[in-house]
Amino acid sequence: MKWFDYATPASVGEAVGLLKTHPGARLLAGGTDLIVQLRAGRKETDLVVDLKHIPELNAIGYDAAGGLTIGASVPCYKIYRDPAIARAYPALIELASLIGGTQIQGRASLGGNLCNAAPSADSVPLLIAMRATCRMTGPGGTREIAVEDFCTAPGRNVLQPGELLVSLHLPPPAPHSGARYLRFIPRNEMDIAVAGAGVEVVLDDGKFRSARIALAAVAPTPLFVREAGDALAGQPVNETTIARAADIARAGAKPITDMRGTADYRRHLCGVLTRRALEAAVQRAREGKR
Amino acid sequence: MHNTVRVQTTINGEAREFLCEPRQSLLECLRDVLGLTGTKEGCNDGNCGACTVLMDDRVVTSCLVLGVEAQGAQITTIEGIARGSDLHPLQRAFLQNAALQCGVCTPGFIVAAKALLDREPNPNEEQIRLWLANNLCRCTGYDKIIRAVEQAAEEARA
Amino acid sequence: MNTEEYSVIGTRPVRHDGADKVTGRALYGADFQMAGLLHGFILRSPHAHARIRRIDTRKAAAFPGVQAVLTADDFPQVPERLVDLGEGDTPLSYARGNVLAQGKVLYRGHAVAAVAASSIHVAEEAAGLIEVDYEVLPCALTAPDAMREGAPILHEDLKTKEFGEQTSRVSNVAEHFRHAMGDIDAGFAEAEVTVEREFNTATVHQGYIEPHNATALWNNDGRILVWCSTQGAFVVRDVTACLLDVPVSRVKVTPMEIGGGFGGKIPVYLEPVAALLSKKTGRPVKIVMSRKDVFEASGPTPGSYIKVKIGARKDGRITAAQAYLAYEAGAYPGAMVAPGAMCVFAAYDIANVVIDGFDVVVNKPSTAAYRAPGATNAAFATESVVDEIAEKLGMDPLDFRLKNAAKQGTRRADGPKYRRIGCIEVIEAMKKHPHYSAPLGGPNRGRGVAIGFWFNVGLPSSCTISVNADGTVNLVEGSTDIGGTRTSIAMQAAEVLGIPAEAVRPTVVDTDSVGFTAVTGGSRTTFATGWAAYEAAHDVVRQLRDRAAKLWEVEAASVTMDRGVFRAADKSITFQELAAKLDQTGGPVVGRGAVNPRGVGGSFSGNIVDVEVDPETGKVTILRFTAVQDAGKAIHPSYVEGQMQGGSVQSIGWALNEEYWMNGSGTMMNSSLLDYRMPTALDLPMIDTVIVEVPNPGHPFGVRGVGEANIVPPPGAIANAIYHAAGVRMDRLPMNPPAIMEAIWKQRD
Amino acid sequence: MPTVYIPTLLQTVTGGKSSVQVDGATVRQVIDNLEKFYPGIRERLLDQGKLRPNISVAVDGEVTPMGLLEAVGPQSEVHFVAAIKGG
Repeated sequence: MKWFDYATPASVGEAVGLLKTHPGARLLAGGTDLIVQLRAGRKETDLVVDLKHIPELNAIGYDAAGGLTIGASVPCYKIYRDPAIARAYPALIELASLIGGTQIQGRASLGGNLCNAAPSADSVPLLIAMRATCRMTGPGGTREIAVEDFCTAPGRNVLQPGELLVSLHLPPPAPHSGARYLRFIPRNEMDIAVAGAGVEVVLDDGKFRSARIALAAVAPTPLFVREAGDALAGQPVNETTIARAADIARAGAKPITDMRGTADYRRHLCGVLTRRALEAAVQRAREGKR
Repeated sequence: MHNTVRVQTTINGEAREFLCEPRQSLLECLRDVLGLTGTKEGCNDGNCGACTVLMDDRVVTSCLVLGVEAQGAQITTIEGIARGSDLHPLQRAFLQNAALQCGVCTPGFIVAAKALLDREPNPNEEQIRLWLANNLCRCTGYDKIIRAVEQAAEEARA
Repeated sequence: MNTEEYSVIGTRPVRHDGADKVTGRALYGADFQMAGLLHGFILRSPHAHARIRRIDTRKAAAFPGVQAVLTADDFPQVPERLVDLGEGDTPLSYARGNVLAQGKVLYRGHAVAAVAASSIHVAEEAAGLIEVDYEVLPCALTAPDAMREGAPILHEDLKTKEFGEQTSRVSNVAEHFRHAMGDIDAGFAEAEVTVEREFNTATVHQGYIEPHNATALWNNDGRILVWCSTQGAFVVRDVTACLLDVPVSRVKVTPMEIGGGFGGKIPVYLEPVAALLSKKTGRPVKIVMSRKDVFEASGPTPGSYIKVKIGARKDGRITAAQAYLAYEAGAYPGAMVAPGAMCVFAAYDIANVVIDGFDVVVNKPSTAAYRAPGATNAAFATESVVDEIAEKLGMDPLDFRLKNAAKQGTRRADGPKYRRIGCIEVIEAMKKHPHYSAPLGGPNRGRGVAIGFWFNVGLPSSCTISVNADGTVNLVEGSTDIGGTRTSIAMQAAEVLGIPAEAVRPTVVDTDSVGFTAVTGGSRTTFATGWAAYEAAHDVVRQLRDRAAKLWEVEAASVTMDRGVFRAADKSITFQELAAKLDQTGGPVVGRGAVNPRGVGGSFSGNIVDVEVDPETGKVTILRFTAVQDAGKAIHPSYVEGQMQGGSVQSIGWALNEEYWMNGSGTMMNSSLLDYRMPTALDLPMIDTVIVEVPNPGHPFGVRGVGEANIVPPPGAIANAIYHAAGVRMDRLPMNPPAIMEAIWKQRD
Repeated sequence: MPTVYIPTLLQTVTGGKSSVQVDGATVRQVIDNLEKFYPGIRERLLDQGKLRPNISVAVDGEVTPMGLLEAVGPQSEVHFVAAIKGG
């Protein structure tokens, strides 16, 4: 690995200042992507800025009215050990438990997973489905955008020079709602998604009030298939409507063939996973477990 | 001019101080700077678990931690698992169950399993397999490792 | 010795090196530290096939912290000859060329140059400054590709050999093997059911967790000292001496603890380079491969193309069998197709057989042994076809195998007749196992069976035993301990001496300190080094009988020993008591044993496996797995079980997910433990084991060796289980989810 | 007289015969006598007086570490097989 220096800013402002003086700086949260990329020479830097000493980036805040705020550097294990999140957002607990294995979860963060902007990022489809937003601060101040607008290409995102992701925000769970992320991997852990589907449904008296569906690993970015969810709005909850949404999701996928699977196979998986995730989310909504 | 960094940390309950380059991983610092070679390198990208250590309240692969991040942290390595001259119940169970062959993955498995038993004294087979899925063993097929962890848990509860 | 009356053999003592290995104290190769140590880094080819026009190392040499840079030109240019690489003789130029490329690179990852520097980071950065001018050539990546007319030729001087005859064909086919027996046409004419299928299997890696490593010091007295992780310290000594053109006595190799090998840590990659870097710098140099290097530049096991045709009568008797095997050797000849061709029908008694094997060089890393090398690929093909025939005949697959099973006196296609073997006993144990008749318990589930064979080997081993005054002994041996062999060797000495296993202290030593000992491989260590320990222990007993005779003033011939007690007439003395009287009876007692044994006994194994196939994703879940193997005699049953479980799980990985996923230009795209997908603990059930014991009459304790045969049957067993679960016959490895889904789609069309 | 089994690819030298009976008390003597009947066969088996690399000799079904020096009995079967090592 080539030489770099190391800084531990104590505030967002200090971090933004370092990014200004070191345009080539890289931000370190859990390091499970960054350290690997630096070691393999896929990224270079003169300065690693460790974000784990900035309180805002390392806090979890939840209240029933306002929803959930997760600092960008909060490691997965802190999410799945949090009883408030477990009650309100069980799908998020599952998500934090399936990124990497135990040791990776001791370091990896949802914010890092999002900023790394891999098409296969496991956390992003569910965050999109759950209407999460990103809070970013840079030289020009603070702004918020929807997670579905964050990634722009493999490894690329909307962050401007000098700007950093501070936190993710999830709205409070709607009544009669349920969410679920399912991915397909050949092993049972420690694997990159061949395809993934994150969904959230809100039910209303045997019908879908609304649904949101997003896919992993089948496009240059995590893919929000708005039309697949929209097709369910106002429709009865049954096999036919769910199958139709799954068809639309499959049609929206734009996968490639690589070592993890062929394009045909991935497209097929989008249909299977979307259907299964919708069924699981419906179940969850009906049981009131979200 | 590049400067090395002074890191103050606690390793296996003992205050330690060392100098390192920011690009050196905690794994490198443990092995090459501090001489704690019980922690092994198998892949250097977080996918085999041979370099597992405990860092504060979590279990991590030390190849994916920078040495400089250990500042102020409490680190436990395989060298800190035995209780003085007595083996930890996990270490005894690994020996009694022949849960190691080449032994190079063993330190990582024992450290990770200790973290599990500290949190969940009564894990079932599925929980043990899930928790240890970040640790690869190529010799044993895992069977005897799982049995060893089960036996150690039983002993600890007794 | 009465086999029913062992007191140590068959027990399960804690291994002697156990405490060191659970506390982190055991020192593996990469743990070696020394004052003044430099770190080496090897620059590797980014191309699968290219001519090296020029290498400019000047910038690297000038980089701050760099102590030395070297290329293949720095190796002494010695005349061509054969060198034993531990897996057979190879031309020296191939051995040297694989250590550092000469003139051409033959695979991506091929070593091109090396740097020694003050730190690994400096060495790596400097290596990046070495300028190599390549003329990139087209590459051949599979055996069928490389055998095509007009395929890119890897070695312009390579001509196909046919049993000692050098043909005039310049080709990528290094050697053609053929075994024929009986009348193949008549055999197929007699058959009432014939099945012929083609199979392709991917290159896979042994996947040991510890990367290759070596530290070398070219000492000021001219001796070369090496510390490394290897399956064979004497192989490292001999190859290093040969490549550096010094006598073997100038090289001393200390084998450190080794983190897995499975055949992959027999070849020598780093030691001669570290030694030359040390010569240039006057300091010790350590080189450790990265995981990517291990995948790209150590020796995986061959991918293959196999065609198998088997015919049988309606009564279930196989009448003829034919096989065509083309194995990918990688960059240099030696694809292990010879054993593949010898094993392909080895489990069966067949009168009419033709087997053709082809050793084909391709632009992939030079392959190495991997647990029963060559046999697993072949058994996948045979066991799939056998299962299909049994189904067509409406016979139970185990009954069909039993009816055709090889036994004592069966002549194999390569010629010799079997001595006492346990094929039938293994199949019978499978039939009897409750797993075989248990309900499957759900839809999309299937059960498969398969059997497999491996020869095992003998080869030389040496050992000494010295007696301590407290009644314990020190056992010195040269077999590096990869899976508990210190203990299985010590137990055989303990049995002879009539003392507990714990009273034997085994130590693995360097090449200066013990007689020649061949590799830990070929399932030979418990068999052959155990035999050397047996001889050394008997030597001790002989000497102690003399001492007792002296003590009692009787003839030595009148002294007997049984279970550690020496007796003559009414006198008796225990081993421990006598050990305390050595000084007064003539001084220390040291026994020696050195063997190059015959009497090798092959091992059969079999699996019963239940799988569930997700019909929507093609994913296979292993629900239950039973491994049966003939151990001859299990010295330490826990470690026998461990070999069976470990071999089974490696093979499950081979069957389901593992592969070198190469792009068209010969780059392995999944060269990490994330994307290579070896099984994790969560991917498996417990692995049930049944140890069958058909003693090997060739070994004093009946040992056959258990390290390898267990890897042979799983892919066939799993393929058969998948067929019974999902209705598709898989004809390639890995049988990963996309491949199974494709097969399901194809079948629906 | 011992029986020597001729490997398939060597049968071009023996005119297609797959086994031959020749005298000899050791493998070396057997090969020397074989050469008298089938000139050229020794060169296919030996290189500079040694068994060719990766060829082993089996007497009565058992690969022998003694190679050319192995004793051969009057009823023995002699085979030339590929040398096997292993992982």
